[in-house]
This record gives sequence, C-alpha cells and structure tokens, in this order.
Amino acid sequence: MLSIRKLNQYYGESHTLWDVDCEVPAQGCTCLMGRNGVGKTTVLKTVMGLLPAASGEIEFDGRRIESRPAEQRARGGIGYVPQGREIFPLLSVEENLRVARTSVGRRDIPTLVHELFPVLHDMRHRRGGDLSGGQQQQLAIGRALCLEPRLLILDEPTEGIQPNIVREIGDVIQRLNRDQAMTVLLVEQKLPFARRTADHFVILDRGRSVADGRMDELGDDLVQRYLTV
Amino acid sequence: MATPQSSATRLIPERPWRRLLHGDMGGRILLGALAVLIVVIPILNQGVSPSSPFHVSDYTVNLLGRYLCFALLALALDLVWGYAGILSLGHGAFFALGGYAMGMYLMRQIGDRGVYGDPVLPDFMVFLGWEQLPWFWYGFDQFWFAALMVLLVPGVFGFIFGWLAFRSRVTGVYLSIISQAMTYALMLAFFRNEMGFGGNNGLTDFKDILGFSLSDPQTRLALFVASALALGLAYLLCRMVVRSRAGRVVRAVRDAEPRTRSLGYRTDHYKLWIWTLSAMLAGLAGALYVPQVGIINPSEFSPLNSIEIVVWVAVGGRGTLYGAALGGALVNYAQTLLTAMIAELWLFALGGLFVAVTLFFPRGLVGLFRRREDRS
Amino acid sequence: MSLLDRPREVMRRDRVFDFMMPDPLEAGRVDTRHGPILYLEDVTVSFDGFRALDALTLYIDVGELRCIIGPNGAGKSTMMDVITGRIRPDQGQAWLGQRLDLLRMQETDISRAGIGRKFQKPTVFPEHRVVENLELAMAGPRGVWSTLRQHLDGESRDRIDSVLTEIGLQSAGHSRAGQLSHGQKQWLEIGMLLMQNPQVLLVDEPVAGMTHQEMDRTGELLQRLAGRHSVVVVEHDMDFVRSIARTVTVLHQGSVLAEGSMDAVQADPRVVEVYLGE
Amino acid sequence: MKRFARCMLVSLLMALGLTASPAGAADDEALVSSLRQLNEGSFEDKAAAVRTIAESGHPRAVPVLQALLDSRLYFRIGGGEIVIADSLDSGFAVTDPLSGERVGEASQYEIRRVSINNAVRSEARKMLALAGLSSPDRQARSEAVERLLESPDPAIAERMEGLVAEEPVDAIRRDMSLVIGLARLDAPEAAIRLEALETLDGSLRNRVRNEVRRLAQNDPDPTVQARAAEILTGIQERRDLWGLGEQIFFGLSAGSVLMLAAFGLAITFGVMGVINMAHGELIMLGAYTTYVVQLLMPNAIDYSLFVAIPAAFLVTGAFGVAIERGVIRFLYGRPLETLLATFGISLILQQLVRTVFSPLNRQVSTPDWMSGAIEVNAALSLTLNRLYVIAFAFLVFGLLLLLFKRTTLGLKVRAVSQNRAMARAVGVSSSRIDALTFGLGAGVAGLAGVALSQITNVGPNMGQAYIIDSFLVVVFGGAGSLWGTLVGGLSLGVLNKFLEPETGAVLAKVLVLVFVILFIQRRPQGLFPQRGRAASEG
Amino acid sequence: QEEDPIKVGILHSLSGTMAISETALKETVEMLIEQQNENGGLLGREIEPVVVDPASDWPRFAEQARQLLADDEVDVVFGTWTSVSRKSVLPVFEELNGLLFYPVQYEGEESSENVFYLGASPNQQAIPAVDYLMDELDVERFALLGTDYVYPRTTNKILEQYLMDNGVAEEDIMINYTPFGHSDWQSIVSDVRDFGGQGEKTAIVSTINGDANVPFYTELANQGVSASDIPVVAFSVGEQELAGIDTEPLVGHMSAWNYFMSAPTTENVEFIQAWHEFKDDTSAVTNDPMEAHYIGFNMWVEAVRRAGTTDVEAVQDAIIGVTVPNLTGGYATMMPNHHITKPVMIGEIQPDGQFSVVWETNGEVAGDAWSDYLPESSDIIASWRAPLLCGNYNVETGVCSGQDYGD
Ligand SMILES: Nc1ncnc2c1ncn2[C@@H]1O[C@H](COP(=O)(O)OP(=O)(O)OP(=O)(O)O)[C@@H](O)[C@H]1O
Ligand SMILES: Nc1ncnc2c1ncn2[C@@H]1O[C@H](COP(=O)(O)OP(=O)(O)OP(=O)(O)O)[C@@H](O)[C@H]1O
Ligand SMILES: NC(N)=O
Ligand SMILES: [Mg+2]
Ligand SMILES: [Mg+2]
Repeated sequence: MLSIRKLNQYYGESHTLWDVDCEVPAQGCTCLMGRNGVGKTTVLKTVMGLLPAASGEIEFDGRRIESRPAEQRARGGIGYVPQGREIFPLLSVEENLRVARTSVGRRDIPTLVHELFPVLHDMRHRRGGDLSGGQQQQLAIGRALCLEPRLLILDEPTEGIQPNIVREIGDVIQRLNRDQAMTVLLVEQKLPFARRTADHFVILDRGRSVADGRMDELGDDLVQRYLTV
Repeated sequence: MATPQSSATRLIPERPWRRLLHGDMGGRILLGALAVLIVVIPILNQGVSPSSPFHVSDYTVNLLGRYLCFALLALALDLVWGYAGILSLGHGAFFALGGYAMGMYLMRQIGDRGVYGDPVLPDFMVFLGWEQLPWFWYGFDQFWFAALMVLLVPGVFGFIFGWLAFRSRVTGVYLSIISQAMTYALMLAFFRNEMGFGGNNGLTDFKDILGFSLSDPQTRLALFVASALALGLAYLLCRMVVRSRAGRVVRAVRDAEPRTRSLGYRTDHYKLWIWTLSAMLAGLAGALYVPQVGIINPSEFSPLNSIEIVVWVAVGGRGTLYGAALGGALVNYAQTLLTAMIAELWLFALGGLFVAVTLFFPRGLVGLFRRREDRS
Repeated sequence: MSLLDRPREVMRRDRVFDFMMPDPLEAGRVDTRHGPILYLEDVTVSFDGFRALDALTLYIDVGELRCIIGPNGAGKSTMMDVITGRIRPDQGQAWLGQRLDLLRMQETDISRAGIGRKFQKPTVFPEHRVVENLELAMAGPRGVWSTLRQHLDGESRDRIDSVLTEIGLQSAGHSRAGQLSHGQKQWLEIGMLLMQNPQVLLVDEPVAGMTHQEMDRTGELLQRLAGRHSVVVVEHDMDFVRSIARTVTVLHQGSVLAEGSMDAVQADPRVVEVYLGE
Repeated sequence: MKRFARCMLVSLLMALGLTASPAGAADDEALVSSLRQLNEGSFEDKAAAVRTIAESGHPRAVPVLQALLDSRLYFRIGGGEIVIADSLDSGFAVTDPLSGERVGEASQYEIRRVSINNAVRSEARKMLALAGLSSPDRQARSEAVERLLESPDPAIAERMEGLVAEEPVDAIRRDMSLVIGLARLDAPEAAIRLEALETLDGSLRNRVRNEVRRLAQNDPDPTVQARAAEILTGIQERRDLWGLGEQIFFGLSAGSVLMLAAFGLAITFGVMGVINMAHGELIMLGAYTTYVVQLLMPNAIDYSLFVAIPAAFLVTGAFGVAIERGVIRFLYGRPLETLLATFGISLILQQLVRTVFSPLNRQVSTPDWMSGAIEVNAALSLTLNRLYVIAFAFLVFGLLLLLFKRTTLGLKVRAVSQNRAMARAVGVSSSRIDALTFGLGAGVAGLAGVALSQITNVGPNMGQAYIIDSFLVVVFGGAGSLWGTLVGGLSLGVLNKFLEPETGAVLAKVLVLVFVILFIQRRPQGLFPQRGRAASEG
Repeated sequence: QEEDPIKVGILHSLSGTMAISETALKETVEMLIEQQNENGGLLGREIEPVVVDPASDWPRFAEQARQLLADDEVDVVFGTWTSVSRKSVLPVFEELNGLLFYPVQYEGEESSENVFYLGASPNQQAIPAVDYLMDELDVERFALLGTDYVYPRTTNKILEQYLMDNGVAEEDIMINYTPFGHSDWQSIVSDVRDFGGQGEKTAIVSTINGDANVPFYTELANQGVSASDIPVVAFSVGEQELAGIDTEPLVGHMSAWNYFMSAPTTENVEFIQAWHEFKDDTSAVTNDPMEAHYIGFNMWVEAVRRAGTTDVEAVQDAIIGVTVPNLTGGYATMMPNHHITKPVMIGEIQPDGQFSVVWETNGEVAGDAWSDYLPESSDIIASWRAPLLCGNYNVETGVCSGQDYGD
C-alpha cells in the first residue's frame, strides 16, 4: 500500500532522516516505533507532504506521490492525525469535521465518527480550541476519518485519551483494517497498545530504519536495544 | 567556577554588561564604523580643501547626521518590535515629540530676532495674537530643561499609552493599530493652531543652539558627532538590555506571553519598560534630527512616517539591532539618491526594493551576512 | 460606557499595577501550619451555561502526591486553570495555605507564591534555546530591575546542568526549543517545572508520548519530589497512575466522583463505567 | 421697483402667450441686437437684454435663454456673431440661434463663451420659470413655483391665485398657496396677514420660517406677532427633529463609507491575517476602473456604474490574485513581513497610476439617477448618492455574509488561516483558497472604489485617505468578524457626525481616535472578539 | 566657464499628496526652459533643468533645497507650493544665498531677500474678492471655510478683521476648519445651508485646499446649494482642481485669481497652445500658479540679461523693477518687497470646467508682504532696495528684525 524507500530529510542543515525504508502492507496496521526524537513524526509528515523529501521515493497505492502537494495526497486517500492535535481552534467542532468532509465532496458527517466519539456530537457547536485535551484528540481522529481514507496515519493517537476510549480506538482500528480495508500507519510509544493493535512494526533509530517485522516478532532484545533509554 | 558545566549553559552570558560585543560581529562593525566616521568626517570636512576630491561637503555632513538619527530611531523601534514583538505603527509620534521638545528650545533661542521682534513669544504666537506664553512653553529657554524634556515627554507619553494598553492586554494587531491611531490623533491635534505648537507650519526659523549658530558648518559637524555618539551609546545600551535576563524575558513575552506570565513574570511590566525605553530613544533621535533639518511640523506624526520606520527595520533586519540601524540609514540614503536621480520613477524603485527584500532576503539585508541566529 | 467607568476601570484591583503592594508571595512563606496547602471549595466554572466544574471541593495536603483521573472533559485541566489564576470561577473558594486567597491573586503572583504547572500541551519558548528555557523558569526574583542586573552565578549554572541531565536533554541544551520533538518538549516542560522549584506542582499528563521506561523515570522523579513538595498529577495512563498513586481522586462532570486508594477506585463500578471500561 | 416688476411681468406673460404667431424679420433683428447686447454690454445690460428677449415673444426666445443658462451661447472671436455651440470630441458644433439650424463647426480657438454672471443667470431663470408656470409639464410647473417661492411678490401672487384653482397636482397647489401666503404677509391689514400666517403653518421651509420670524419679531400688530411666534416655535421644533434625523443619516452614510472601505480589509487582514498596506491602492484601482469604464462609454454614463461594478471587482480582484501569487504566498508564516511587501506594492501602484493617468484627479461623472436628493420635506433631504452608497454597502455586506456562511469557502478560508499545514492535510488546497480569498478581498476593495468615486475625488492619493480608517474599523469591530466591521463602521460614522457640530471636524476626528484607543483598552479584541481558550492559550 | 549651462533647479513634489498640484508646475518650468533654449538660451548659454522630487515631505524639501544649492550649484530655483514647504526651505536659501521663485498664492507675512513671491498675497486675492461679494452681490453673511493650516487660517483672520471693519457683525461670520483631504462634507454643508437660510444673502469664502474640494463641491451640488442661493468664492480652486469635478452643477460658483485660462489674449492663447503641444494633450489645462511661473521665469531671464550674469546678488539687484507682460493683457512688475503686481479677477465656473471672468480690478494691484489688516503687521514694511534692505522693517520702532541668515 505504502512503501518508503531511501527517504532523506533535512531541517535546515540538520540531517534528520537517513535512507529510511518502510513498507506498510495493505489492510494491516503497521506501527512505527522508536525513542523520542528519532524522527517518527518527521517520517509521517513527509509521507503526508507537509515536509519536503530531500530524496527518496514514496509510493502510495502503486503511484509515486513524493512530489504531490499535501492536499492532493489527502484527497487521494491519506488521512492524518498529527501529534499535538492541530485542531482548528476557532472553528466549531462540527466545522472542524466539515472542512475535511468537503474535500471529499460531502456534507454529512459519517456515523462512525459520532458512534466512536459521542462527545463530538454533544459538543458540535463548541469551538475546537475550547475542548479538553482528550476531546481534541478525539476530534483529530474523527476529522481524519471524515476523509474516508484508504491509508490512515496516526501519530500517537491515544495521547490524553481516557482508557476506555483508548481501548475502543484500538478495536476500531482493527475493525477498519478488516471491514473497510483501511490501511493504518501508527506511531505509538505505549507498547501494550501497540502490540494489541498493530500487526507489523518498523523501528527507527536516530533517523534510520533499523528493524521491521511482524508484531509478534518484536522481542525483548529489540525493545531493549531501540526503545528504552 | 569552572565546574564541568555542559557547554550549553555557556550560551548565557555571565554578566550581561561585560563584554557587550561578544559574538556580535555586526555590532562591532557598526560601532567601528561610527568611530571612524566621528574621526574622519570632521577632518575631511574641515581639514581638507573644498576643491579636493576627498572633501566632504557641509551638505553631506548634514545628510549623514540625519541618517544617523534615522538609524537611532530604527534601533528604538527594533527594540520593541524585534525583541518584544510589539509592532508599533506609531513610533514616529515619539520621534516627533522629542523633536518638538527640542524645537521649542530652539524657538525660544530665537529671542527677539523673530520677525515680529517679540523677546518672549515665538512669531506664530504673536501672529495669532496671543498675549503670553502658554504654560507648557515655560522652561524651554533652558537647555538642560529641554534636554530633560526630550526624554521625558516621549517617555511619559509612551508610559501612559503603554500602561493603558499592556495592562488590559491589548496585543498584536490591535496594539499596532491603536498605536497608529495615537500618532494620527496627535498629528491632527498638532495641526490645530490652538494647540500652541505652530499648527501646520510647526516650528521653524531656528537660529542658534547653545549659542552656536545653526547655519555654522562647525555646529553642524558637532550635531553630526553628537548623533553618532548617541547612536553608539544607544546601541550599547540596547545590546546590554537584550543580553540581560530581562532581555530574554522580553523575547519570551514576544513568543509566548501567557506562558511567560505563568512562570511568574509580570509581562506587562516588561513590555511597559521596554516600550518606554524605546520611546525615549526615539525622542532622542527626534531631538537630534530637528536642529539638523531646521523644521519640525505635525507631518512627522503622520502614520505613513511610522510605517516607513517599520519598513527600515524590516529591510535592515528585524531582531538584530545593528541591522535595524543599518536599515534606517540605508533606506534613507536610497531615497536621497533615488529622488534626485530618477525623480519621476523613484517610487517604483523603492517599492520594488521593499518587495525584493521581503522575497529574497527574509531576514533583511543583514541576513546576507549572518549565517546563524544571533548569539545574544 | 459611562464616564465613571474609566476611573473605576483604573481602580480595578485585579489589574492594577501593584508596584506598591507588599509582596508576601516569596516562595516558602506560605502558611501551612494548619493542615492542607491547597483548598478548593465549591468551585464552579461555567462556559456559556456548560458547567466544566460543578461545585468541586478538593484538599491537597502538604507533601502529598495526589493523582487525579477522570474522563476527557471532566474538568481536570480547568481545575488547574482555576488554581493558577487563568480562569476565575463563578463561585467557590480557592486558598493556598491559610492566607492566600487564590481567587484574588493575579496569575503571576500565584506562580510566585509557589505554584508551578506543567501544561497538558507542552508549551515552551520556541525561539529560546533549551538552557534559556530552563533559566527563564529558574526560581528567583521576577522584577524588571532585578532581571536586568542579574548575572548567572555558578550555582545557578550547576542547577541548570543538573536539571538538563535529569530530563535527558544534555545534548540538546543548545538547540532551540522549537526544534525539539514532541516528547523532548514534554521533558523540557518537566525540567522547567523543576527549575521553578515550586511548593505545589500541578502536572498535567506528564507521560504522554513517553516510552514505558521513561514513564518509570518520571514516576520516580515525582515520588522523590513528593514529601518536600505537594504534587498533583493528572494522567490517563493507568499503569503509571498505579505505579505512583497513594490517593486517587476521580473527577467526573466537574465534581468528585470517587476518592481513595487506587484499588478502591478501580473497583468502583461508577468509575469503571465512565472511565476505565472493562 | 415693484411696479416695474409688475408691468414687466404682465407684458412678459402676454408676450409668452403669443409665441404661436410667426416671427417676422423685424423680430429677428430685435433678437439679434439683444443677443449682441447680451455679449457686449455690462452685466446690467445683459440682464436687461435677457428681459428684452423674454418679452420679445420671439419663438426662439425660450431656447435661446435656455442655451444661455446652459452656457451654450458663444460668440465668434473677431466678428462677435452669436451662436449656440455644443462641444464635440474636438471643437464645437455651431447652431444659428435664430433658426435653430446647424450651421457648421468651430474650434476652441475660434469661439468664446458669452460670459454672464449670477445676476444674469438668475434673471434668465426667473424669466424661464414664469414661462414655465403655465406649462403643461408638471415638472416644469413645480420648478417654476419652487423658483418663485424664493422671491414672491404681489404680482406673482395675483397671477398664482388665478392658477391655483386649476392646478391638478396637490403639492404644487400647496406651494402655490405658500407663495400667495408669503406675498400677503406684507399686506397692510393685520387680518390678511393673520390669515396668510395660517396658510403658512406647518410648512418647514426656510423662507417661510424667516418670514414668520420677521413677523414674530416686528409686526406692528400684537396678535399677529403672537401668532407668528407660536407658529415659529412649531416650525422650529419640527425642524429640529428633522435635523436630528438628518444627523443620523449623515452618520449612517459616513459609516457606510467606512465599512465599505473596510470590508476588503476585513477579509484580507481580518480573516487571512495579511497586513495589506496596498488595500487603499486597490480601492483606488476600483475608482480608476470606474473612470475608464466611463471613458469607454461616454454616451451611457447612466448605465456605466452597472458595468463598472463587475469590472472593478474583476480588475482589482485580478490585481489581488496577482499580488497574492506573486508576493504574499511566499510570506505566509511571516505575517508582519507582508506589511513591508504590500507597502512596497502600494508605492508602486500609486506611481503606476500617476504615470498612466497623470497625477491629477480624474473626473468621474455621477449618473443622473444618482445626483440630487430625495426631498423628504423642506427640512430633510437625503442625498441620493449617499443613499445609494448606504444601500450598496449593505448589499455587499449581505453578499459577503452569504458567501462566507453558505458556501464552504468561508469555512476553508478560516481553516487555512488558522492552520495552513493542517488544512492541507485534510485536503484543502491552501494556495487556491489563499489566492481566491485575497482576490475576493481585493475585489471588494474595488467595489468600495466604485462607490467612493461617486462621493470623493479619484486620484492617485485617494487610497491613502482610507487605509488608516479601514484598519481602525476592522480592529474596532474585532478582526475576523464581518459583523464587527459593519457595526464598527456605522458606529464610528455616527459618533463622528454627532461630535462634528459640537467640536468641528478636526477635533471630532481626534476624539473618535481617542475613543477607539480607550475602547480597545476595555475590549482588547474589539467589539466582536474571539473568545475562549483558543484565543488565550500560548 | 562660458560653455557651462545655466542650471535651474525645480523643487516640486512629483509624488505624495502634493503631486496633484505641483507636477504641472514642474512641467511648466521645463517648458519655459525648453522655449528659452530654442530662442538661443540665456547669455548665450544653454539652460539646464535640475529636477528633484521632495515627495510632499517637508524636511525633504529642505534637504533637496540644500542639495540643489550646495551640490548641484543651481543658479535659481523654481519651486514649492505649500507655505510649510516654503518655510522649510527658506533658511536654506538664506544660508546658502540662493534664489527661490515661489508661484502660489499665500498668506503673506513674509519677505525674504532670497525669495520672490509670484503668487497673490491676501490683498491681491482675498480682499478684492470679499469686496466683490459685498459690493456687487450684496452679501451680508459670510461662511469662511478652510483647510486647517496656516494659509486659510491667516487669510481668514485677515478677512474677519476686514469684514468687521466693514460693519459685518460677528454672528454673520462663520468660520470652520477641516483636516487636509477631508472627504465627508455632509454636516458642514448642511450647517452652511442653515447659516445661509436665515434670510440675508450669504456667501461661502473657501480656502479649502486641494483634494478636499472635490467632495466639497459634490456635496454642495447634491444638497442643492447652487450659486444663486449661496455662492462660493474660492481661493485655491483653479482649472486644474476643476478637472476632477463634474462642474455642471457648480456653474456660477466663483474663484478669485490673477489669471484664468479663459483669458482671451493672444499671449494666453499662445501659452495654452504651447502647453498643449508640450503635453501633447489638447485638453490639458493651465492655471494661475503656472502663469506665476511664466511671469517669474521671464522676470528672472530679464534680470539675468540686465545683470549680464546669473550671480545671485546681481540678479537680486537687477530684478527689482523688472516688468514683463502677464498673460491677461497687463504687466507684472517686481516690487521692492519681492512681490509682484497682479490684476485680480473673479471668475465664475462654467460647465466645461473653465471660468468666465465676471469682475476684475482696474489695472494691477501690488502685493503687500505684511497685511494692513492685522494689528501685528500693519506697521511693518519690506523693501530690498537700498537703503532699507530689510524684509520686515517696523516703521514705528525703526527696527528691522528676523530672517537674517544671509550674513
Ligand atoms: N522544526 C524543526 N526544526 C529542526 N529540527 C527539528 C524540527 N522538528 C523536529 N526536529 C528534530 O528532528 C528530530 C526528529 O523529530 P521528530 O519530531 O520526528 O521525533 P519523534 O520521533 O516524532 O519524537 P517524539 O517521540 O518525541 O514525538 C528531533 O531530534 C528533533 O529535534
Ligand atoms: N473556554 C471554554 N469554553 C467552552 N467550554 C470549555 C472551555 N474550556 C473548557 N471547556 C469545556 O470544559 C470541559 C472540561 O475541560 P478540561 O480541559 O478541564 O477537561 P479535562 O478534564 O482536562 O479533560 P482531558 O482529560 O481531556 O484533558 C470540557 O468539556 C471542555 O470542552
Ligand atoms: N500657500 C499655500 N496655498 O499654502
Ligand atoms: Mg513525534
Ligand atoms: Mg486536560
């Protein structure tokens, strides 16, 4: 579904990603892992088109997309839940959802969103920025779902969300994988959640992809080596 | 003290008032250039015969002196805009207030040499049929008093405006626009003859300063040197301020005011303080400017003038003190050059320059020479 | 706007420049001889009719480590906003120790009186370097004049260095905070809180975005702080809460739903229903 | 003097009544000599000549006098022969005053206008008015009566008495009785004066008020004096009330200009956050577009505005898109630098207009349907151009509101301005939206320019005059709120107009500025602020 | 030395708010120079214009005056429009001893050795105009409307005094000032209508400047104030200002000037034709300040011829008494007070934007530097002829004061 090959990226002069390779199989959930600051978010932003790739290839659904603008990638089926929520603070909850919805030419809000996060319906007239942190996180996920993406990119989606909903999000990800053939690329620090939700993993270390495999292959040695300080 | 500290803490200067120019290449160049000017210009002006190609004419001295005043004004604006993030569209007002304070002194110096020969009243008052000097003109016959007022009037005015604005958390564009409204209101008010500042014509016809004739080349030279000194000292002062912890707080206010407040800093105090300081520097610039151009009138308050100051700073390089100073001098030099060379087309050139600078030198002209963020 | 309003506005207590006020707020002078350090009584906050806090009553003792949990939107962050003076409640009482009425104090004064906060969404000074962020947070006088003259002595430098090590950002000390990754910013926030050395620490979601091991480190850190300081932690990660919690308060719809030991709270069916899930 | 007027009047009325008879050669000769006198004599001679012409009964008398009033009467340099001339693209078309037939052309260096002054002009007007009194045309009669109201005398009153009964139009009849009443105020008998006073009660006219006041002050008869005083108070009270209405109208109209000028800025600055210093110049371009449109359709000035409005929107909108694409799009994320760049653009645009159109003001004509005023009554008339501008401002407001509320454009614009990167990540093409929005803001500025061309001068500096006020209005209203701009503009306009009579225009403006400064202290985010966590969190 | 061209500085704003008025003056001087060069130049030398743009910025006027005199070493400067710009350059001209020809009507109260005032002083424009209003139109009430700056203020002060001296009551004089570029005249026009609706014949005396005039006249027209109700006589509205207004509804309102484009003399027609050729535009208008430059330029040329040099002192000496034809059939003479003689005319606006002269003085009036109607200056005279050589000599006290930079 998505494959990243030899991706390099810079912030100004500092070289952040070094020849990153990453394969995201279709209809699965792949978890990108690594310590703080290794470049996980950077990879996701580059895939989304919010950061330019210095070199390398990004192939989505068989087509090269690294030179397409972000909005085309979004409309082409990539949904993105950023780290730090990035809600439109002065738009109401409903408007936050509708912005995304209009770019797929629809006005209604998918029922899934309200099913999953009833609070978004209750608070649809409240300004996005007024929501509590966790509510904003739910809104961010809901907004991405409004795009009905084929590839959903989630950057630490459970951050700040109450435990029962976190569990639900995990279930939904699996359901989406299964029922709607949605592919998921996830960044998650919390190992239990990652193990439960994802079926593949890719590990980054200091800007390089260092290991990948099926989730059940993720052993303690890898965790020890790459995921603890 | 040389404990094995991380290299990082060394970024914070130990004593902000020592080694002021540490790591400040631009500042060193600026001060060096000023020092050279102070020495060389008088020699080339007075010591070299007018026929020599090295002679610097009185006209040029005068022009340079004024560029220095503009540089000082730009420096003052950069302090609030570049460091505290307060975009003032009304700094011309402080400049003009300082100018008026000086103008009032110069006016009183005329004495009975005015057109109507009144020993006390300036010509325009005689003409308006006023019987006596308004109270706010008292004391301006004394230089020390006027010199004090040059700083105090803009300072107090800035303080009151800032006190009102910062206390009630007026920020961003709101502050910019009301500062513009302030200078606009002052302009209209000073246009009124009833205000007692000479109305539209303002104050002019100056003759002496401290007993020296203003048309004397030596006096002009002295004013030039005074402007250069003022700019140099102001630079050092600003440099000290921005290197101090207070300077860092001010920059924190610029970037994240609520967060600064939550750390326990009274951000309004900081803003008020730096705003007032900047207003006083602008007033000083105005005071040095007026004797060199021989007129101060309400159009100095015009909002357009204040916008131009912002443009100087942006062209020079916002957030670098020397860049702002450079911008103030250079843009004005460009204007002098262009208005004489291509009188009909100069606005195209100037406008084009502004557009080009923003597009191609996002950090202003000094961005050309500066690779990394300044190390203040 | 009547003419009278101007002078009235000028006289307003909560905004007046308090050059003249005596400053009882230096950290360490809070009177806690008689019981809790932080009292919230009957605090109600509403936004356009919606009650974010509904007659919330809460006491925090000196040296206590209190965990607060509760569903998204329960009002946990809003409670912190009230304590730090960001939001004025519609009714209720909030005191620091016996003498300081938080509701009559400005945000800055509350901070100087010894309440420090880590925000849920990390907020650092993006254009300042990491060390400068820490220096800004460092305890000490906050006035214009004193910061203007202040110099950084060796002791302060050591302190910055030790905090820098504590938060694992030694190598990033010179980078600008805006360039940090999300997790690194979280740590920097914690570091700033440490630099502030407040009596009461309000910590909103400290381990979001941290690995399991970092989480343990954070837990140890907070436990170390408790005792000398009072610590209030808001967190959704139950493993973390379990690892540090002594008393847990559950907030729901703006008021306390349950309070007690971790085990008791976890067993409470209401808490399970609204928060934990099966 | 009075007697003379009466004689003259009678003969004149007779003469005009005879216009049916064919003109003889002798009449022609008399007319020619009068015309010569019209050119060569002193102004007194000229006035006399006007009367002679009017009395001559010549069928061409009325057209010739009309031509004189319209400044179409010329003489040939050298010969002194009188002609009627109408200006052509170059030179003039010349008509013979006697026959009314076109006789050729002349250049501007060959003929000169017959010069008259206001006295001559008044005379001619009066003569034409008298002629119009019995005109079948209702408009002409109404104007004639109106005109005679200014100088009523017994002879005219007498004549009116004959006409008033036959007059079918109520309003004209009422005015006629006013003329009669006014003329009778000088009657020696107190009873007649009193009776005349009653017919004047209720009128709001200046002339009536002044005459009644004269009686109230020095009528020999105490009852007349008392009654006059009473009526005067009534008139005065009603006039004051209407005066208040007038002031509100002035305020609304000043306010609508402010808000119209500010709408574009409310979009580019308020919504997009671009400090657009070239906003004023975009307004100016809109005004110049109106000018060019009128140049292109000189014979259809009445319709030119309907062409100018879309044209100005498109032209300035295109400029806006060009500015956005060429410059501003590189500056997002550096909002303050847009100030620098747009300031540069504003200098360039100003000088461009100076170079292309000259530094002089350009003349934009007001279509007939927009000139003049609606007379609500004698004390309150609403100037039409202002009325249309008010309506236009509200129309633009309504359309913008619809656009922003009903289409997704508004939503997308706000999303882009709040978080550009994230907007793109949810599929909004930020570059398209930016260009569209800036173009829209610029286009609306252009619309303001069209409206302003109808009330103020069209010159290279006109933009400068509005930029500061526009920023002030947007900020006062609360950046980002169209409603704020509406309410802000209107209230500042009204405030200004209520202060002005007390303080004078200069101080009123200063006070309004001070008011805004103080107001912003109270409400640091304007009238319609953005509130909540989002707006305050760092 | 002989081949060097004679340099003429032109100091008029080509940008900013004053460009609207001043650009035509710059072009006038350029045209005059061109014509002079075609006729063989001056003293056998070519004349070269030096043009700068002070951009409507007063300090820049001073700067560029200095540049023209000190750097470019021009022999004479034609320039400035507003009084404040003149005041701002005055010290420079006195200090560097240059010659300035100032072409615009102004408030008087000034006479400098280095400046030649070609425009009308109040006694050459304002006073005759109100005389006309009082004598010919029987006006009894006066609304003095002006832009808030020194020229209108001074003129109105003089007029107020003059009207009161002539028995006009104080309540019959209304004075109102507006800011530069004032564009909303609704209330003021309405007030004036009220003021004029009290029965007595009323007139508006306008010293409204530049840009504010278009909206002012538009508002007059819209509120139906016609010349037969309340005539306006303006001192700053000429053909050029009218070019931007639809004059149809304004017919009959007046201006007082010393020149109108409609003057039917051969000199004038030639001047207009030359101007049209120069501008390559047959609709270009001429106006009073342009005539002033025409006169000033010719006077300077004549004085240089007489002196045989462009040397400042020599020209200053030679020019007093020089007489040249003006464009309206008379002659202009440079008086010892550096003002010139001018005819005063009242013109009424015509629908084509021209004026038709309805009244004119018998012969020329000499400009008065110091107004006789102001108590402060009634005792002051100016004469730049020996032995007085003083711009403000008080005949009472015998003291000459002020403006003594030169030496
Ligand atoms: N805007 C920026 N400018 C410069 N460097 C940056 C910028 N943003 C991130 N970096 C650097 O790039 C590296 C990778 O950052 P990134 O945000 O991708 O990390 P991450 O793996 O997502 O970490 P975390 O788990 O903390 O979210 C970090 O070292 C960070 O300091
Ligand atoms: N300014 C505001 N306007 C309207 N509603 C608000 C505002 N601030 C907070 N709220 C609402 O108040 C409630 C409490 O918010 P708060 O941030 O305190 O929740 P929280 O307990 O911290 O939740 P989380 O665990 O998700 O961070 C939420 O429902 C939020 O939407
Ligand atoms: N002199 C003038 N009109 O300012
Ligand atoms: Mg990350
Ligand atoms: Mg929260």
